Amino acid sequence: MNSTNLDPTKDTLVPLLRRMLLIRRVEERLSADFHAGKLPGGVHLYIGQEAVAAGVCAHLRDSDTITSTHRGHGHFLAKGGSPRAMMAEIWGKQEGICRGMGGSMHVADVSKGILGANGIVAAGLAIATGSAFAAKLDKGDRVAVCFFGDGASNQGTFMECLNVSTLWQLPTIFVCENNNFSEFSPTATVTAGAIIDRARAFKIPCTAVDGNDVLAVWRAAGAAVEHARKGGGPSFIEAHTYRLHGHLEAEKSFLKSPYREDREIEEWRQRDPLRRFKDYLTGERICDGGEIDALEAEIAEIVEDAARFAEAGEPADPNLVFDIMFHEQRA
Amino acid sequence: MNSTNLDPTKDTLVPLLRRMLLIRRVEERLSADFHAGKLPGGVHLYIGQEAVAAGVCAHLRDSDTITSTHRGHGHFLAKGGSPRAMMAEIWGKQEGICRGMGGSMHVADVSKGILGANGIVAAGLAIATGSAFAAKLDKGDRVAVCFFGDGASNQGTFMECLNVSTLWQLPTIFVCENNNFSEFSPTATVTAGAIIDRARAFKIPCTAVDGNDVLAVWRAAGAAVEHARKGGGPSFIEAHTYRLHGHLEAEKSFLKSPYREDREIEEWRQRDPLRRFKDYLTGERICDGGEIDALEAEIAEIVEDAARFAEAGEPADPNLVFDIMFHEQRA
Amino acid sequence: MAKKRYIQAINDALMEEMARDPKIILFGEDVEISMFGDTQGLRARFGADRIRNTPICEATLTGMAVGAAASGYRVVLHMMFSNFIYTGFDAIANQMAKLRLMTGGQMRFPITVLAGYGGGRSSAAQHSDTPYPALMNLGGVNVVVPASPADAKGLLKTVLRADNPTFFLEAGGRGAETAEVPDDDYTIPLGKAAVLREGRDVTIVAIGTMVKHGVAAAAELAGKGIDAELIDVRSLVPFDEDTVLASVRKTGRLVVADEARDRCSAASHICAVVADKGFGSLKAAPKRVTVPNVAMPYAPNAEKNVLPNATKIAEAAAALVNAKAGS
Amino acid sequence: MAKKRYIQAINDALMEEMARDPKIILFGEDVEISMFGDTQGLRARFGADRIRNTPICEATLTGMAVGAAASGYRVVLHMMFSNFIYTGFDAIANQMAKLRLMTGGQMRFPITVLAGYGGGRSSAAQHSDTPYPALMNLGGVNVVVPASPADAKGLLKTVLRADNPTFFLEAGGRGAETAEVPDDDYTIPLGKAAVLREGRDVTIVAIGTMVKHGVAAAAELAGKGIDAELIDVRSLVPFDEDTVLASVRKTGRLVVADEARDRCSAASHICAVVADKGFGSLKAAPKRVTVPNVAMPYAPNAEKNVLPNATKIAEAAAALVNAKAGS
Ligand SMILES: Cc1ncc(C[n+]2csc(CCOP(=O)(O)OP(=O)(O)O)c2C)c(N)n1
Ligand SMILES: Cc1ncc(C[n+]2csc(CCOP(=O)(O)OP(=O)(O)O)c2C)c(N)n1
Ligand SMILES: [Mg+2]
Ligand SMILES: [Mg+2]
Repeated sequence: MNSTNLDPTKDTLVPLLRRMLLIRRVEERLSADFHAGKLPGGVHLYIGQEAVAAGVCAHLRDSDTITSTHRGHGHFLAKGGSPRAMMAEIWGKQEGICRGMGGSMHVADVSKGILGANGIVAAGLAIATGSAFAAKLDKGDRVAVCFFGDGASNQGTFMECLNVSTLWQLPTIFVCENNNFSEFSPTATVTAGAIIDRARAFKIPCTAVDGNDVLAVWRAAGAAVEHARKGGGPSFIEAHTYRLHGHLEAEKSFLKSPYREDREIEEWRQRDPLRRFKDYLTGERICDGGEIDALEAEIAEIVEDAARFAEAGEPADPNLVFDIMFHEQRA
Repeated sequence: MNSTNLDPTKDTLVPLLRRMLLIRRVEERLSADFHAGKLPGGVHLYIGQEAVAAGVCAHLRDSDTITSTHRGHGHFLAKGGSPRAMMAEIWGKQEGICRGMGGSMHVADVSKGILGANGIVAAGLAIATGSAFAAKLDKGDRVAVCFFGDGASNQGTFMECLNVSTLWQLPTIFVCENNNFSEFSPTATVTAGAIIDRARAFKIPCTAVDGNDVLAVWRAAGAAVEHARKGGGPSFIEAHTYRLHGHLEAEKSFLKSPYREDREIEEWRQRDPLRRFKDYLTGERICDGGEIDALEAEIAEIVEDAARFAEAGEPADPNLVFDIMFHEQRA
Repeated sequence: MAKKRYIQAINDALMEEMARDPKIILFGEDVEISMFGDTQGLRARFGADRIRNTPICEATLTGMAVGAAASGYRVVLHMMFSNFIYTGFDAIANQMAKLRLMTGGQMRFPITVLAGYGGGRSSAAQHSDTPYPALMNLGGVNVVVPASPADAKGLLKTVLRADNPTFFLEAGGRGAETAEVPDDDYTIPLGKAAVLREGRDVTIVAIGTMVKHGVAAAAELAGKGIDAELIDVRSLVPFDEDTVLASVRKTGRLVVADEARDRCSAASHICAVVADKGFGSLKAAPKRVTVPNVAMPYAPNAEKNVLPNATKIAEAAAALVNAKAGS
Repeated sequence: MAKKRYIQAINDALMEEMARDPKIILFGEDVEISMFGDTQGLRARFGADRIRNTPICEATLTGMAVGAAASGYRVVLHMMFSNFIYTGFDAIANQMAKLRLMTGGQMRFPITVLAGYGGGRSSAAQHSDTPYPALMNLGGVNVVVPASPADAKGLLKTVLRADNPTFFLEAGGRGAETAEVPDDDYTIPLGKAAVLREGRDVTIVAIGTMVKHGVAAAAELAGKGIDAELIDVRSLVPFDEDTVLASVRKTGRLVVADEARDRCSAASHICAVVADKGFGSLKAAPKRVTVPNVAMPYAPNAEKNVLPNATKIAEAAAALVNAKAGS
C-alpha cells in the first residue's frame, strides 16, 4: 500500500472493507442468481473494481451526488444504497428501488444522491456536470462525482464536460475506471494516448492511481473532494483496475472465442483488491482474522436477507408506467 | 513574417496572394449584395481570415478533401471552387454549385474535393475523419483537411475525431481557426485552457501559428500535409486570426449592443493578412505595385463577372428536391 | 391588454417567472446577447449565476439540464435552432424522456427547452427543420407550439411552473408579429386547443407556424361560401383530442396543416386519431397539408414550393367540401 | 433452400456482398466479436482494413460514415442497439439525410446502418426503443425492417448495392429464429410489401417484430372464423402504399401492428395514408396496435403489458369485424 500524509484510522478502514465486501458478496449472489435463470434481465458485474467505488464514496455525504454506468451496483452500494432495494429492483419487483421500472442498469436512489446507473455509455458525465452546476449555484460545499469507464472516455461529452466544469469551476470529480476493456475491445485498440492527458489539457488536478488499492483511491479521492468542496473546481482521477467477470454475465452464451487470456484474469486475481486489503489489514495488525470473519458473516446475512427479500417481493405494478412517466400528468 | 527552412518562390507567393484577394473581393461583393437586399439568405463572411484557407489549400490537390464551416466561402474558393458557381448558389440560382439547394452555408464541389461548408458547428470534423479513413484505405497519399472554429473545438466530436484519427493513423489535418469569437461570445468565456493542448493530449504534431501571416500558415500546413501524405497520421494547426466583419452580415439588425470594441477591430485591421502580405511582397521586392494592381484588376473582373453571372442566373428548379433527395429514388 | 410582439411575450414570461421563482436558471449558447430576442435583458436582471452563455456542446447541455433539474433547479435550456436538438438528442431521448420512469418516479424534470423551428427564410436544410414528430414519439416530453403572443406567454408560464420536460418551440421568424396580450398574470393550460373560428363545413387543425396560414385559409374559404372551423392545437403533447373530435363531429371533414415533413408527422398522427375515434363522423377523407419528405431547399422559390400555405390549406379544405357537394 | 437463422441470413448477405464488392467496409463498436452475431467472421475473412472495431463515439461514427461514403466507399455502420442511434443522431439527421439535397445531388451515400431494435427481454428503457418513426420523418433515409431470414438476406443485399442511406433494423432478440432461405443470389426490392396471408375480412399490416405476432393473430382469428389478410411491410421508407390500399379495398378494415410508441408512429402514418387514399373503402375505423407513449419498463410483467402481441392484434381485428356484424 502507498503511504501518504493522509493517515486513515481503523474507523475509516473497516467501513471501507465493509463496503467492498458488501459489493462483492451481493454481486456474487447476483451472478449465481443470473446463471440460475432467476433474473429477468442481464447484469454487468463490478467484481474486481470494488476498491474504486468504496474508496471514492467513503468521502461523500448523502447530499453529494454521483452518476454511474451500466456497471453500477458497486457505486450504488458504496454510496449507501440499500442492498434489499437494489436486489428487488434487479428481480423486477415492486419493492425495488425503482419499483421494477429500471432494473440492473438503472439503479438510482435520489435520497442518497445516487442519480443513477445508466445504460448509455458516458451519459453520466453531463448529468454529473449539471448536478455540479446546481451544487455551485447552491453555494454550499456539495460535490458531484462521475464514475465512467475507459471506453466512455472516448465519447466527446468527456471533453465537453471537462470544458464546462473547468470554465465554471464546478465541483465535478471525474473518476475514470480504466479496467482495460471497452466491452470486448482492449483499451489500447480503441483509445489513443493516455486518457489522463485528455484531462490534463484543462490544467485541473489529475491523478492516476492503482484502482485495486483502496487506500490509494481513498487518498486521491479525498484530495479531489476537498479541493471541490473548497471551491477549487473539478479534478480527474484515473483508477487502473480490472473486471474479473465478463462484460456481462451472459457473454459466454454468444462469444465464439475468448477475448482475453485466462492467464491475464489469473494475474489480476492475484491483485484482487479485496484480498489485498484484507491482507493489508491483517498484515498491519489493524484487524485480526476473527474480525474479518465476523464481518464476512454479517455481510453474508445481509446478502441472504436481501436476496430473500427480492425473491419474495411482489411483481412490479404493470400499470405504473402510465402514472409515473410524467409528474402529475398521465402518459 | 517568420522565416523557416521552407523557402517559397514567387511562383508560390503570387498564387497565395491571388487566392486571398479573390476571397476578399468576392466577399466584399457578397456583403454589398446582402446589404442591398439581393441575397435570399444570410451570409457569414470570412474577411480577415483569408490567410488560413489560402495558406493551407495551397498544398492541396483536387483529390484531397476538405470540410468547412458555416463560414465557408474562403475555403471553397481557396480549394479551387468556381466564384461564378458559388455566387450563383448564394443567389439561389440553378447555375449554383448546388443548384440553389444549399446556399451560402452549404457550398460544396465534390469534383474539387470540397465536401461542403456546413451549418452544423463541428460537423465537418467527423466527415473529414471519414474521408481520411477512405484515403487511408485507398493506400494513396490523399489527405483530408478539416477547417473548424475555436467555438467548434468545444464540441466533443473534436476529441472523438482526434482519437480515431490518431488511433488509425489517418491523414486528417485539423485546422482550428481561432478568431477569438464563438458567435458573440469571446473565446475565453466559453473555452477553458488552450485548444492546442486538447490535441497535444494525443501526441500528434501540433502547431500554433499567426493565422494572419499567410506564410506562417503555409509553412505549418506544408509540414502537416507532407506528414500526412507520408503516412505519419494526423496533425493539428491552430491559426490565430480574427473576423473583421460580423458573425453574420445581418447581426446589426438584432444586436442591441456591441459585443466587441471598435478599437479591437481597428487593431486587427492593422494586422489585416492581405495588407500584410502585400506589404511583404513589395517590401521584399517580390512584386511591385504594378503587378499587384494588375492582379487586383484581374480579380475585380472575375468578381464582377461572377456577380453578373449569379444575378442573371435562372431561379432554382422548384421540383428538383423530389428528384435528388435520393439517388435513383423519388422522395 | 397591450400589443406585444411574439418574442416579447416570451421574454415577458421568462422575466416574470424568473422573478417569481429563484430556482429557475437559464443557459444556452449566446443567451446573454440573444439572437432571437427571447432571452434579452435576462442577464442584466438576473445575473451570471442564473443566466449563462455556454460553450457549443449540445450533447452536454441537454445532459446538464437533466443533472441540474435532478438536483433541484428549474432549468430553461435554449437550443437556438431546432436542428441543434439533434446534436443534443441523446440526453433528450435516452435520459430526459426516460429517466423518471427508469427511476420509478423518483425524479422530476422541470426542464423547458426553447428552440426556433420552421422554414421560409432561405436558411436552408440545417436551420429549417420542424422537429416535433421525433419529440412526440419519445413519450416522455411535452411539446408546446404557441402561435400567438398571448398564447406564447400563457403557455410558457404554465410550462415554467410545471415539473415535466417540455419543448417550447418558437415559430421561426415570427418574433416580430404583434397581437394583444393580457396584462395580468395568466396561464394557459397544456392540452387545451383553441377554436379560433367556428364553422360548420370543415375543420382545419393548424399547428404552430401554420395557424397564421390557417386563419388566412379560413378567410379565403369564407369568401367562397365555405364555413371552416379553425383549431390551433397549442400543444402537441399533451394533445386535446376532445376539441378536435368534437369539431369533426360537427363538420365531418378534417384538414391538418403541419410544417413537419409528412411521414410520421403530427398531422399523420392527428389524422390517425380522428380516423380511429371519429370514424363515424367523417364524411370525407382526413387530409394532411404538410412538407413533403424532403430536406428544406435554400432557393426561395424551391422552399416556397414545399412549404404549406394558406392557398394549399384552402384548396385541400375546399376539395373536401366540394367532393361532398359533387357526390 | 436451407433453414437459416435470421442473424445468419444477415451474416450471409454481408459475407456475399463484401466478397462481391471490395468497396464495402464495415465498422462499429465490437463488430469483430459481434454480440448479435450478424458481423461474426467478417474480420477473419475481410481483414482489418474493411472490418473495424471503433471507439465508443457514435456522433463521430455517423459523421465518418458520411465522409467515407462521400469519398467513394460503401459503408456499413453497426450501431448495436437502436437507442445508440440517438447518440449519433446529429450526423444522421443533419448530414446523412440532407447532404445530398444540400449539395444539389453531387453526392451519393451508400450507407447501411445496422441496429437491433425492440423490447421484450427486460433490457429496460435504454436498450429497447423502436426508433424508426424519427428516422421516417427525416425524409432522406430509407428504413428497412425485415421480419424473416429470407427477407433479411434479400433486402440487405439490395440495400448494400444501392446508393442511399438506409437503416436496416434488426428485430431484437429474434436472431435465432429459423426459416427457409433460398440458396441462390437473390435480392428483394425495397418498397414491396409481402402479403403473407390472403383474407377477406380485415387487413393486418405488421411491421418488423410484429409480423410474428401478426401471423399468430391471423391464425387465432381464423379459428374464430375471421379471415384476415396479413401484410408484412418489409420496408417503411420507401413504403408500399399500393399493396396496403389494395388489401383495404378488399377487406374494408385495417389494423396496423407496430412496436413503436403510438404518437407519430409508423402505424399512425399508415392509418393516416389509408384514411386519406382509401377512405372510400374503409368500413370501420383504422386501428393501431402500438406501444403506449411510455418508456419501456424493466419488469417482465410491466413490459409485457405495454408490448403489442398476437392477442392484442387479434382482439383489435375481431372488434372491427364484429362491429360490422353487430351494426
Ligand atoms: C452510447 C452507447 N454506446 C454503446 C453502448 C454499448 N456498451 C455498453 S458497455 C460498453 C463498453 C463500456 O466500456 P467502459 O466505459 O470501459 O466500461 P466498462 O464496461 O469497462 O465498465 C459499450 C460499448 C452503450 N451502452 N451506450
Ligand atoms: C450544432 C450547432 N450549434 C450551434 C450553432 C449556431 N452557431 C453558428 S456559428 C456558431 C459559432 C461558431 O464559432 P466558431 O466555431 O468559433 O466559428 P466562427 O463563427 O468564429 O467562424 C454557433 C454557435 C450551429 N450552427 N450548430
Ligand atoms: Mg472499461
Ligand atoms: Mg470563432
